Amino acid sequence: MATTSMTMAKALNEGLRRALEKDKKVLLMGEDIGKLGGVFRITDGLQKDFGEDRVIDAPLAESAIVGTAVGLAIRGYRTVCEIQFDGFVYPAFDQIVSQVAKLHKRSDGVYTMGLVIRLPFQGGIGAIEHHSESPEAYFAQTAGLRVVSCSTPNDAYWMIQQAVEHDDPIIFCEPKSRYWEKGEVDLDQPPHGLFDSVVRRSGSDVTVIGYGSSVKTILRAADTAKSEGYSLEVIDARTLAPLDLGPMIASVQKTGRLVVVQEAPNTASLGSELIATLSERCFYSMRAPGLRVSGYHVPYPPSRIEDAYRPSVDRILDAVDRVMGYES
Amino acid sequence: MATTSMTMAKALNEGLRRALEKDKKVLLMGEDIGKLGGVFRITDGLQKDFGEDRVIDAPLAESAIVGTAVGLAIRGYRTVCEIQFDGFVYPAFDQIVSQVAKLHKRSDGVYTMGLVIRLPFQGGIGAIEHHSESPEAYFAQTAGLRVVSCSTPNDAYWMIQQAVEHDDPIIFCEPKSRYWEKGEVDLDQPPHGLFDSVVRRSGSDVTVIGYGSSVKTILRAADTAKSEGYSLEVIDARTLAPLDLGPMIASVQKTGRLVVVQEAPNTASLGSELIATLSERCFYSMRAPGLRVSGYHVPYPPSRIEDAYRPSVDRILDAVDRVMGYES
Amino acid sequence: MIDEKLVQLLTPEGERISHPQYESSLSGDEILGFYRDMVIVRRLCNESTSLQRQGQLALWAPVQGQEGAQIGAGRALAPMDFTFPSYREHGVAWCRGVPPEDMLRIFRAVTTGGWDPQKYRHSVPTVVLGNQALHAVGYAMGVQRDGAEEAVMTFFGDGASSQGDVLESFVWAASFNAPVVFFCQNNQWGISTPSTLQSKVPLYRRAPGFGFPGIRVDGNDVLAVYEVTKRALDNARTGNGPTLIEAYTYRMGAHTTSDDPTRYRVDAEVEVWKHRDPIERVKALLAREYRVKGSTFDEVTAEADLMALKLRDDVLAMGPPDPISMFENVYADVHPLIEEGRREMIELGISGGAH
Amino acid sequence: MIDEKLVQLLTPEGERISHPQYESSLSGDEILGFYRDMVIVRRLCNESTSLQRQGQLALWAPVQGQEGAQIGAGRALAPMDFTFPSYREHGVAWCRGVPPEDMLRIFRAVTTGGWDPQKYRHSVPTVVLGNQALHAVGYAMGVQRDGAEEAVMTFFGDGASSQGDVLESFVWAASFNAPVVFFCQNNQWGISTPSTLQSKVPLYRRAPGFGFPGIRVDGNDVLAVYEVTKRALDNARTGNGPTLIEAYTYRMGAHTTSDDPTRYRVDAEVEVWKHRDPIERVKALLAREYRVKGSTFDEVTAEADLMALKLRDDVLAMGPPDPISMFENVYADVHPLIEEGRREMIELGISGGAH
Ligand SMILES: Cc1ncc(C[n+]2csc(CCOP(=O)(O)OP(=O)(O)O)c2C)c(N)n1
Ligand SMILES: Cc1ncc(C[n+]2csc(CCOP(=O)(O)OP(=O)(O)O)c2C)c(N)n1
Ligand SMILES: [Mg+2]
Ligand SMILES: [Mg+2]
Repeated sequence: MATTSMTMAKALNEGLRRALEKDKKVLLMGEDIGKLGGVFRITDGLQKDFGEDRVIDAPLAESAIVGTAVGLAIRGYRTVCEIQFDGFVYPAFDQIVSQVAKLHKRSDGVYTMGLVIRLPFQGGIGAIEHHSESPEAYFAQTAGLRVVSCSTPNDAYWMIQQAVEHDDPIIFCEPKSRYWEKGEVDLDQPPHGLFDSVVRRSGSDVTVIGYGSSVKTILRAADTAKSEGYSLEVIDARTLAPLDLGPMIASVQKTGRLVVVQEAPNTASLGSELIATLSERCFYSMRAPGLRVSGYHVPYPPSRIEDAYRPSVDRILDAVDRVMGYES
Repeated sequence: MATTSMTMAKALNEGLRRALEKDKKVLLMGEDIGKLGGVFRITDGLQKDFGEDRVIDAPLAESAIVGTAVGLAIRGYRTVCEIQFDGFVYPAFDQIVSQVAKLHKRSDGVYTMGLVIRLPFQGGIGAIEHHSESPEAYFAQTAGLRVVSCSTPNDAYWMIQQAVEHDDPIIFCEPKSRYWEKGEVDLDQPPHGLFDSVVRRSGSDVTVIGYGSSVKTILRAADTAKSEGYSLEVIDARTLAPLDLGPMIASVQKTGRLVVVQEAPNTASLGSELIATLSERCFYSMRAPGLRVSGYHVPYPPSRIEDAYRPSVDRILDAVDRVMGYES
Repeated sequence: MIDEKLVQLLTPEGERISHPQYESSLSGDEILGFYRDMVIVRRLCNESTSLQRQGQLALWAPVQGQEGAQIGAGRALAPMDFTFPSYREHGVAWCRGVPPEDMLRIFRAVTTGGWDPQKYRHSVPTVVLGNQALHAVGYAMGVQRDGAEEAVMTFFGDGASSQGDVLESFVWAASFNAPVVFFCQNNQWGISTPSTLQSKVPLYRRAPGFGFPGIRVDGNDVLAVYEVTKRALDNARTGNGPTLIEAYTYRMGAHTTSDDPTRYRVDAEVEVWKHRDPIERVKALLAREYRVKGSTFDEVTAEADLMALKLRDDVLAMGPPDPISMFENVYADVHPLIEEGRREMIELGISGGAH
Repeated sequence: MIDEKLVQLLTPEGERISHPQYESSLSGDEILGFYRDMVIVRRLCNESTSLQRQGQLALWAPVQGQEGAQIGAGRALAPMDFTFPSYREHGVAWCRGVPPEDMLRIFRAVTTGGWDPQKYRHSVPTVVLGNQALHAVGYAMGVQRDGAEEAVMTFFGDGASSQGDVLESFVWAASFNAPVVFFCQNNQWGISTPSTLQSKVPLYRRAPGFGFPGIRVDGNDVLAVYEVTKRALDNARTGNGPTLIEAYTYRMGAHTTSDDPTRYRVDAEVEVWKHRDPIERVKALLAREYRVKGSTFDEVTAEADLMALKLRDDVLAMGPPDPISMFENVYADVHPLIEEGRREMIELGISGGAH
């Protein structure tokens, strides 16, 4: 296994490069993705190497980015749309919900909606408003879509390629606060399937599930918890829709305790979904109610106080304490 | 208590009429709401009586309907926007999520976003695609919004007036399949606050929560269940965001069993939210996992088979059987 | 009301008039073919309306009055061109070869689509106003990348012209010089909303502001529509970019069978437009200029009646699908929630699970 | 590149030129006032850029090069008019009386707004491209209903002009003849995207297709911008409907302090535009035509420096808000999830809960 160390941003860039190399029908489209390489430089150098016809600088209109990607899909192309920031995906919401999610069905399977919508999501980079949102549940709810999120450079490298190759439309959520963190990338083979959840750390007391930027925070919490005598099992959901319940059920059946961590607010979130579903599947094992550690029910705050909004090690440990506090 | 019998459509019409009479700053805006009275005739006769300046026929663009209502709110008007069908609210999603939900906060409380977005929602009327959706969870998730749903003419008459008077933006979900059903309306005083859940029928075995069109289906299920020896407590959620947990917690603590009924698919739905939250609040009382009876995870089907998609009495009873089947 | 710039080659009375830029290239046989198309499409529309009245369709969206616009546009297409309709383009669908019974599936509420869009090179209906305009531009960008000499055409109404998606599609088509033709049927109404609320100036004038030509054609003059569309498609195919065609026409029927137009428009208006009927004027031309006989017209009518009979049979034979079909083609790949739903439906006995 | 229809009253060299429709109505004192405004706004911009470099601001969006457009537009407003900006309208905010330190709050990341929009009749910043254009039209519809003689103006960029919301706002403004002025600063760039990708033809030409006038003005000529805007606002106030003004200008700095323009544009282009600096040409005019002395210019500079000093102090004094403030003003009325969040934050010791 030959691995190379690179940042998540670079891993995505390399993954996209391979996708472009492998299949001539793959296109990238988005605002400022050409010469600038995107505001996060994820597409750096790709227009230079693959041309303006394959790495397309878009006029500034998200509905059009997604809507034309639909037309390109009908023509047999696979477009990876970059939405510049999470908060700018909403102008495209109609095209995503009414068309991207439904055209495979409406055409009786004739159209393949093999497109990827890349969303740099979650907060933590000190940005201004609309640049730190967690809209994943809007998409997870929507039948016809799939939603995934990477948390490591290796996953980023492989998942973006797997997503491009997949025939269903995929909302690809990238934890922008982790773009610049390095990790080992195996250039030879993917660590997991695109729709697999992964146990990042085994433990016996509490199952803690998260995704995207939260995974690292949870792992840190697990370190601290260990020193306090609690053993956390950490699961990186990776696929948010569909959920890969297998490893989660196995874990909760073992630990009997569940905490879900997410930056999105609680209401009707992935966290709600995981707790509702796992409470059902693991009813007799649950020694405490599943708890969520989430963003608060407020618009994402100004970034000077975002740390108080985002799930922290402390808040995760507090939830762990609470589930451990239930009599069983 | 002087009551009059009328349909929900008429009750909404009368409620809007009273809102227009009471406050000159109240406006209605939407597609075809003038001479036509809206495709469901909810605004029938109102343009004639209040003029084109107050009952505004809109060009066909939902983002503009909501976006201009925001501007009108800043100017001190209270606009009731009619979205013609649930499936046509998505072009306005950006304005709703990025502006309607956030401008009160962004302006430090200076702007009051007292607007109402009326959504005829849920299915059951034999319509073509995009006319039968249940998008309520998208809005319930969004901090800054409130979401309510009426299930009777009396509620419709009062809730629409309460919503118009309220200073926060409200997504007002109307179960279109119940528009033509009659009920008694008390023209003198409101039965409940806008943000109250209501126990529609008391029972002791299972708490069944629903809203909108599902309430009547649940009540019918409760009748059948009774003959089978099960006593269902039926709660009409009415307010979907925020949830009014009080009556629900009391009920689940009593029954120990919970079923939530909704037309939306399961994933990250109001049903997920209710089960996650009530499982937490009533952990020691739960004798079975909370179950959801929902639409399936597919685009709303062609209406000839919609009955197989929407929660039916049978499916509700099946869930009741299942929660009753747990050992406790 | 009618712009002087309206391209017209045939008066409402069926007399030819000349136009500085366009002249009809059609033979008598071709014009007779268009006549036949229009008669059949109108018959299809009438039959569907009665099927709806008899409870056999959930809904119908009449096309009556717009046959000239749709046949003129539809017949101007080359086989390899691709079209993106809204929900009222029965005439265009007819030209593309979509079987009439397939057009009615959506209205019988047994599907959300109805035909194989790749086979007929005519996309599935789009109900959300304007969404399809962006699909057309995207598809056209694909055509460019393939180096193909094909054109793309998309249809939308005067009402839909106010939607952001349609307007963004103008921006994109201009930016990428996409081989696309925007065919706007200004039928004066969007349900109850008059087209004058969507724009105070003729809609075709929007195009130059985005950087491509707009043209208004008498939508009830099938000869003119054909020529104008043909040239626009040629321009698209040869790298000369997009065109907006505004076909000025009239929705003679209700918006759909659920609509009640008496609430918002006067009979007199409909009467005026009856005199501009797209079928009558071609018939007059054929009779006078090409000496087409009554018996030939009768044959066309008979053919249309036959089509209607078959259509009726086909529709009545369309039973509701097995409910379990709702789980098909939601995803291209396996999906646990689909499996779960399928299982539940079989367990509940709602479906035998044959699918 | 520059359209011949560009309204200009002052050459880049500061020489007056005449225009058939517009002439400057400004006195020397007023022009000096504009000069002062521009110098102060540029100073504000430079100070903010250094504050950002020193880690005192999270971000800054420079306005350098666009002072002529913004001061010309801002000073044309009447006190009761209402304005809806995007995120770069520091010059307009200045004219509306927004205190400089309030403009910087959002960039210090201590708020998502920054000032009282009703007090200054200048709305809070809008970051989502184009959303504000619809707010402006809605507000203008309110003005109409109040029978008030007020105008509304909204600001957006060449990039935002491609967004559906901006284009729908044109439809609506025309439909309702709303008293609104669309002020588009075409600064040639939307981050790295050249304005030529948004439109192959000058942006002002979009307006006539929607049914109202569009006009292009030299955005670096504060005299011309003032006159053009004043007339457009007058038209709005007197029931003559909307106008689209395209102020042709240039973003001399980076898009924001996070941007690296060397990746996508050449220095030579910036150099060309330095010769069209909006401040220099007014200074030349004042010196030559009004004999304004060097000492007067120095006074203005000194005033700007003073403002900058105070601004720096004010910014440094802006501490992070108490985290619990995130629960304020989310809803106008009590909300259980807000109470719950507040409680949790206090229990966790993240906030003392003083708020
Ligand atoms: C986004 C959206 N909003 C509302 C509707 C409801 N609706 C269906 S047809 C229609 C009128 C459309 O008018 P026009 O575009 O002129 O087309 P026509 O029906 O006249 O062919 C409306 C408002 C819709 N389908 N989509
Ligand atoms: C809907 C949306 N998409 C993307 C962005 C990200 N973004 C911020 S500014 C900008 C460029 C805008 O260019 P322009 O409208 O010309 O304004 P300028 O920055 O030049 O003043 C982009 C793409 C955004 N703010 N909103
Ligand atoms: Mg129409
Ligand atoms: Mg710009």
